[in-house]
Amino acid sequence: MRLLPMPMHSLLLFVVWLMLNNSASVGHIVLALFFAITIPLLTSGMRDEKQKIKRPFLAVRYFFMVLGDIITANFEVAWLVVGPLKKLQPGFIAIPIDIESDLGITILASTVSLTPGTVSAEISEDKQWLYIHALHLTNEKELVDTVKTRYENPIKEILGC
Amino acid sequence: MQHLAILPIILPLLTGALLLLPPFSTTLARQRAIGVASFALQIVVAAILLMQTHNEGTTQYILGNWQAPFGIVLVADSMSTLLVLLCVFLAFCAHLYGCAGDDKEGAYFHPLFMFQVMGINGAFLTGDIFNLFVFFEILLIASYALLIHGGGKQKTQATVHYVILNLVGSSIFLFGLGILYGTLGTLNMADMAAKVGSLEGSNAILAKIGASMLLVVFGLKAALLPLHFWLPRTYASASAPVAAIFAIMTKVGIYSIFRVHIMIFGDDAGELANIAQTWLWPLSLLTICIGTVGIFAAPTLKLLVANMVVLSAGSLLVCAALQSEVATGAALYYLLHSTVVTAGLFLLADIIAKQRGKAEDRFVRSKALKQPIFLGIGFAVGAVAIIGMPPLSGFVGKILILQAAQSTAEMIWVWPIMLISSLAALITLSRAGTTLFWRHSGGVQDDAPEASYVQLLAVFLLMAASPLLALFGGSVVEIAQTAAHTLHDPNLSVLPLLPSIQSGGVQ
Amino acid sequence: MEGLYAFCVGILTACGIFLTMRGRSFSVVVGLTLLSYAVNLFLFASGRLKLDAAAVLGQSENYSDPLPQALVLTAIVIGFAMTAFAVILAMRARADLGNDHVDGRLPSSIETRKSGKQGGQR
Amino acid sequence: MLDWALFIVAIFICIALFLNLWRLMVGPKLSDRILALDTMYINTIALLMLYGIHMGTSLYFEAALLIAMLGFVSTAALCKYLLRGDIIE
Amino acid sequence: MSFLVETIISILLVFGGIFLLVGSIGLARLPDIYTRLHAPTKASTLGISGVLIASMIYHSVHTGTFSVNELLITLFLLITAPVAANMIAKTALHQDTKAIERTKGQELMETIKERRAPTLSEEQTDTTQENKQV
Amino acid sequence: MNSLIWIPLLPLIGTLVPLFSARYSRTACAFLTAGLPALALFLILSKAPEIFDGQAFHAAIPWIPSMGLELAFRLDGLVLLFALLILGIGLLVILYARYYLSDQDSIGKFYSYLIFFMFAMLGVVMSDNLIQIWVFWELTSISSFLLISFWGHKSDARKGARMALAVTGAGGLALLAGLLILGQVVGSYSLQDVLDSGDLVRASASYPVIVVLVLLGAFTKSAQFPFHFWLPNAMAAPTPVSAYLHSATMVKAGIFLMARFYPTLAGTELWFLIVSMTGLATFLLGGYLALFQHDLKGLLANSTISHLGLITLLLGMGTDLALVAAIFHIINHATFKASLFMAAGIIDHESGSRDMRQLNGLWKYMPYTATLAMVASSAMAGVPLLNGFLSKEMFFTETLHQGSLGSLSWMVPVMATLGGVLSVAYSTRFIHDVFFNGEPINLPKTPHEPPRYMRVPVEILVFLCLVVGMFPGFVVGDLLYAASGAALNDFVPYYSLAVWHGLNFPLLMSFIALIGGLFLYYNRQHLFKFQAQFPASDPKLVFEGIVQQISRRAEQFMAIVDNASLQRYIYFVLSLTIVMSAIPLLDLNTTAGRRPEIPVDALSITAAVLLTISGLATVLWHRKRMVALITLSVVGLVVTLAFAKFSAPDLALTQLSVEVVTIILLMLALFFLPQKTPKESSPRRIVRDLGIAAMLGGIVGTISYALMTRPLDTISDFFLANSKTGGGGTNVVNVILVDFRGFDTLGEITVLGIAALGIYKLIARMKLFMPSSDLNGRPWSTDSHPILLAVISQSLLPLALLVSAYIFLRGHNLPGGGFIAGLITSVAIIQQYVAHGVDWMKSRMKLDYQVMIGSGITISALTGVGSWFFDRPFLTSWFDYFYLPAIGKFELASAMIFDLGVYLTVIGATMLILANLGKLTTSERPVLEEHD
Ligand code: NA
Ligand code: NA
Repeated sequence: MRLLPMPMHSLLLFVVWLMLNNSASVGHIVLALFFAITIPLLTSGMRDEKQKIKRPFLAVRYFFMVLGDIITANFEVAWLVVGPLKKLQPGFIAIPIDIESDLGITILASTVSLTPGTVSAEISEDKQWLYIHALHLTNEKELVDTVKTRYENPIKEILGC
Repeated sequence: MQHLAILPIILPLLTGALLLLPPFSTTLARQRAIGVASFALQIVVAAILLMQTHNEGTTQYILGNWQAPFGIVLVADSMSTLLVLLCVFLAFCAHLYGCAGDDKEGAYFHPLFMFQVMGINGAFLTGDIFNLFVFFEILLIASYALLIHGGGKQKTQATVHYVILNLVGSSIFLFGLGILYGTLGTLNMADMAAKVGSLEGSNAILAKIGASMLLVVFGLKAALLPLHFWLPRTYASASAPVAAIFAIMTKVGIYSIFRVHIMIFGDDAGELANIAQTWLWPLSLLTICIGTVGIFAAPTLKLLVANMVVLSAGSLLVCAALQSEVATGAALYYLLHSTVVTAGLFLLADIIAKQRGKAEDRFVRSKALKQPIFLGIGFAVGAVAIIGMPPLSGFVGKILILQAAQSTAEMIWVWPIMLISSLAALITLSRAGTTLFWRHSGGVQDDAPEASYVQLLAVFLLMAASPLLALFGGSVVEIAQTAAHTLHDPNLSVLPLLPSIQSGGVQ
Repeated sequence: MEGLYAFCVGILTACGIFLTMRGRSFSVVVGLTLLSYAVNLFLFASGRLKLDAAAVLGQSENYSDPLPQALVLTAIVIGFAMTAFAVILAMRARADLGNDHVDGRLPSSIETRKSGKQGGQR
Repeated sequence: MLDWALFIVAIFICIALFLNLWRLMVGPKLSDRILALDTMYINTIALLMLYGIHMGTSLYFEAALLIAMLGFVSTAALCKYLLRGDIIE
Repeated sequence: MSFLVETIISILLVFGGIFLLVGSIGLARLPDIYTRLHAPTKASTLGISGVLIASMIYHSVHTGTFSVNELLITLFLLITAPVAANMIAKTALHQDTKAIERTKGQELMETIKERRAPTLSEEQTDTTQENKQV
Repeated sequence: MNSLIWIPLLPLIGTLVPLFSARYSRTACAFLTAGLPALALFLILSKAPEIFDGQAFHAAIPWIPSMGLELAFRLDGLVLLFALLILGIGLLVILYARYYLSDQDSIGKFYSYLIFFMFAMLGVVMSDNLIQIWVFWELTSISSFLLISFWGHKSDARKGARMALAVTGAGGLALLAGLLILGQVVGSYSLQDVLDSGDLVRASASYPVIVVLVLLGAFTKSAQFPFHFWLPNAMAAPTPVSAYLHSATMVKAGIFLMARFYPTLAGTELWFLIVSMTGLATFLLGGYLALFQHDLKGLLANSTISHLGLITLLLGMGTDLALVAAIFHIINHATFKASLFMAAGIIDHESGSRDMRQLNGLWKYMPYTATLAMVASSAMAGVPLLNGFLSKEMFFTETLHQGSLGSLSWMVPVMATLGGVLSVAYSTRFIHDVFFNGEPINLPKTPHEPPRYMRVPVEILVFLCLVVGMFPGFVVGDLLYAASGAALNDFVPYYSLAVWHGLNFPLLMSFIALIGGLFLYYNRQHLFKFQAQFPASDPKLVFEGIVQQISRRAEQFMAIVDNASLQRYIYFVLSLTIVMSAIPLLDLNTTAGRRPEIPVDALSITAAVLLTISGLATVLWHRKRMVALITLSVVGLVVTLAFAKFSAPDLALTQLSVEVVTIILLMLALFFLPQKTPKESSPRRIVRDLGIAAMLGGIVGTISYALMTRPLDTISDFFLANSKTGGGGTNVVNVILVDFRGFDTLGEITVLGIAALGIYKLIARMKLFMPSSDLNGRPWSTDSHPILLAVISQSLLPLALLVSAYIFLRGHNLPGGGFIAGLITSVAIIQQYVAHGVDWMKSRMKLDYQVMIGSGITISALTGVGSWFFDRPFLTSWFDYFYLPAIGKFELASAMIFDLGVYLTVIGATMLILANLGKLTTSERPVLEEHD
């Protein structure tokens, strides 16, 4: 067994420990290291696929992009919610997806849920389709394109597939 | 030796925990051996503890080295140590019986038995009222688990009632505890006793409600009418070793009434003196009556014995209602006697039921028993003892209780009810015995199991206790009365346990 | 505030008690859970209510009574153990007895039982 | 100013909680109620943080963190129950 | 505490509060479960983030040490909210909960429920919604 | 040891002899059995001379002093008389039984019971202590029960024995009460003290109660009217038993008791009325009933009742001479009645029947036995020159000398004579109807003389009848004098034991009795016809019927009060709680106390509304189970908030984690329970329950308010002051949990562990109904593990573990601790189960939860034990601060290890429950049929 079966996790745990304790003292760094090593060792057996993040920097950029989208999305949603409901045009739509890994699909679905007026409702059994519900569906084609280009492509790059 | 007082709790706890761990958990033989050895050791410990307490007086075990009233203390006085000895002896016999094969009927029999004993011993020994609650819960949860041991519809059904009723009881217990803490500001029972006398006005009223709620809870455990209805079916459906150890469970409730309503809310409780008596008087007598009706109504031996448990609980509660030192002494003796005898009878009922084919322990004609002589003698001893006929322990207990009712008013109520219930027991048990042993169609049930020597030994030990209790009645009664004296005298039961009061005189 | 708090405790107690007295095991377990909430709040309040007074040394100027809190903690845990047992017992009873009535028989069958000769503790 | 902000936000959250309760009571479907409960968890977290600021203490952080974690678990379990009946299958 | 910090905290708080309120208004007001899902998933998540960041700043300033642990809650909620929404949507679909009538692509709902691929996807994207009553 | 003790002790030891000697020949067994009683008899006889001189022996061993019970024995004249009867006739019965019992009967058991009875009876008469008398009294009841039911396979024997036991047992209980009151009045349970305090007792207010209770004991035992009915039914016993118990000894115990307490209790109007009237009634009734019996033993049994009545009548008269007469008749009755029973037994044994309608003309077949029986019957009839005549003469004399009934006193001698007539009549019947009166009818066997030694006991007794009848002064003079003296506890008045007192009134009465009796016998057909008009009833069956009736009534009553319904049980519990707490609460004048209240704010109102509405909604919708679960969650959430608000962060954390696990458990249960709750409570029941709930809620709320608004001093300042310095932690609640009250926590995790074991047991045997569709009949979704949930859950697990480690480590100083950490870990693992399923987890998680529980508890407990090695009490904590370069100061505490135990137990318990529950359903899931 390798010392760090899940290096990304270990890093995450290390950071999270320091955040939890609001401290970067030597003592807590030691503890953080301890947990960053032991917990992945304990839980590595509980993972199915060892999906690797190929391009971490792209991931960070993606993160901040989504964050920005979330904020704009919310203003849109807020407007729709508070405004007259008669004008609302909700709808279901199927989006074909190319990502194959579960992690990729999950990230995509989550992003879709957090961003403008869409919620991921379901993923088809063959993992080829993402079904989403849009709060205000005006242009289906545009929505499909946005999802595919703005979100799916970067994710594919990040995960390297 | 200084840690003796906690051993009756820690020994079963550690044994129980170890029995869950390999290598002890892997084979039944190991579990049995460790269980028997542990209980034997506990008997030795309890006996030494009793002797030590009897010679040197009440001792306190200060857990975590935090003095009362702040930390939890165990109080080893004559009463608690006597009951601990009773409990471990009973457990030894019941467990021994279980080792003959009942332990195979389901998982975790041995550790659960240990935890059960730990809970009971803890309830007897603790000097802290919240800790009493904790031990109540330990003994209850263990009893729930043991009650379903062996499986079957009847057990499941009885367990549902038993569990839910006790959960309601636990809630009431906590309400009562909250009130008492909210008025007295302490949890140590001796400290409560010292403080309760100074309560007055609205605080006294609130504390009274708290004490009343505790009375309901203890009454529920002790099988006080109208809280007792769960008992007969529950006990009758339990597997034999479990029913035997359950014989002491009602006594925990009764003991708690003595500890709380006689020691804390006793004669010296000021406005709150003797508050339980108003309720205990009528209810305890009615408990005897309903027990008497119950033994007439019982169609099986197990139910009959279970109703005898109710009846004896009523007799014990009468002693609590009498609220005198003599009565408490009588109660203690009667408690020892009735516990071992009913436990023995539960075991016997099981053996009898197994040998009578489909008739089981119902009072109908059946095949003859396979071991009529041993079982017959055992039954006769148990019946004579529980009826209260001489020369076995029952008569001593009965006379002690009768003598404890001293005023005419007390005698007018207690004597006829006690005596008539004895007569009822005589009639029903003689019918039961003659039917079970003699009313048979000849021939034995061939495939019926013969009781093993281990089972017979367990029954023998329990049954032999009764004549011994009578024979050495002088010493036993003396210990019981010492215990009662200690409990009723605050200078012995309360003040020595509170160092602050002793030295400073906060009183 | 105390009045409001007491009112809530009372309401929870009443709700819990009412459900505990129902005939089906699930309702009873829910009732017991509600009742245990009420009990815990009650026991907690026996140390009196205080704001901004967590019993953590150095975190505030005055401290609430820590003892009832410790008691309630123990009570919560024990209550959890008991509820868990009761829940699984309810399942077991359903499996063994074929229904989820706490008496193991449906109320309709009580009528038949009453008219039958065999009563009492069978 | 902070006190005013705290007061206003507290009122907002109270209203929000009432709205959640309304949805929870009205339903009409179980999924509506689960969603209402889930939202309630989030509002509760906000309430705790608000209270922490008001009292000047960070003692409520763990409670908020746990509500976030456990609220999710409970929502997931409730949905799983409706989907599959057996949540641990 | 400086006025500036207090102002920032207050703005963040009010910002968060408004979004929390909006989320709950949406929950109460929107016409069906599918539309309702949007409000809490997004608005409440953002709202809570605002409050948490306010808290973070407040405690950092208040105690003088950098307090970042509130970020963890934010992070956690960001990760879990979509999953919760997904689960609730699945549930609603599974239980055949009706969407409001003017919802586009209602014919897809059965497909979604059974997690099939949308066999009529080509037609659907092209044709208008009038001739699609299943 | 005083040789007195040996007299009862020898038979007690002797009880075991037959059990061990039964394996040898029957004769050897009989002789070995007789050995110890014979030795006891010898011991007694050796003391006879001193007793005849008026001496009395006492011996005592303490037993239960505080109860007033000691093993105290006395030997005076009265005791001597009874002891001789018991041991003497006992030895004869042993010899007789050797021949009587058949080979199928276990002679060892029989002898053992018999000697045990002998011991008990000796104990009764020798007791020098009131309670001890009762102890042995009851032993005679027990041993006689065993003897009567010796042939327990016969229904008659069982029923007869039970009835005898019930009647004498009831009397015994009355006797106990009487003796205890007597002892309390006298202030001592010593018999001698009681005998010396006659005036005190008679003057006390309790006297009537004592007399009635003691006499109830005596009358039941001695088969006095109206308790006489058990004796004829005890004839189901083997005849040696009847000869011994039912003629000579046990039935005399009641007589003995009256004689024994004569100095204390007799001599009042009350005594006279009760005792003599009962005696008279019994005397006549027994004689009358004896006449109609066809069973030989039945005749003798009723005659015994009659003679016991005679003795009772004498004891009731209250004159000293009557007492002497009574004692004399005791001796005489014992000898002739025992011999008659033995003769009846011989007849039964050798002819196979006891029915006098079959038995005729036996004189021809067994002349020698017939002669013996005829002599004994003549003694019973009171024929001169036989012992019966003498005591009956004394009886008649005494009836003439009493005047307590005032102008009706003449009736007593008349009645007495009538009784004499009856006894002559039935004695004549015994002689004529058995030995003459034609030929035997359909006897199972051809009668013949019994074995030689079977006759010997009869011969001895009949010989005694003769010699006493002819030379009374010489044979029994001393004994009678000594016994009378002891019974009177005073000087014995003058009496004469001459055979011939000249022509006097008593002689005339005897003459009338003889003639009248013969006349009555020869005209018995008229009487038989008269008696036949009454419906015959068997007391045994009547008694049995009554007991069964009581049983049935008891069953009906129990069915009414106890309908096996939990709802009623809970109703009782709650009602009692309400009654007991509402009554004091009414006295509470002001609910609000002096403590200032916290002002209400908007958030609290919101929380309260949330809680109230959700709580009520849970109740309202409890039949929609899933909805109730969601509203219940809201309640839990608000409770969490309340704990947080009122400064209890630890509680908030615990409540929250527990609540989630509880909800998950409830959901698991929901799957297997029926999905809907039917509406089945009647409106009346609902109103009742609402009432109970409202009242209890009101009471609890009121009390809570009253408590919160009153100031309180608690012991908690100590904890706040010592938490840091003594417990090494700043989170006082946690320090209380792991240190000040760590013992509670140890108990608490034990509860959790046990619960898990119990639940495992519940699950282990569970067979579950698995619904194939949900509430609305909709089949379950096919997506068992949604991708999003699965992926996210996997990533969350390490984070959750880290959080639990965080919560665990900070617990001692800040909110947190092992328990909460354990629950978080458990929830994280549960989340994995929810997301991935049991099968997936099984291969990945290889934790033995049982071992976790065991080791958790062990670790916590051993942490406590560890302090022993430092000579400190259990659970004494240890902590210290350490310094490491770069890291700085840190604390290590034993409480951490304790908490680790808690942590492990919590995980072990929670997971043992959930993981096993999950396994239940993995195998197969039913699929809903298409057409559904
Ligand atoms: Na004849
Ligand atoms: Na310490």
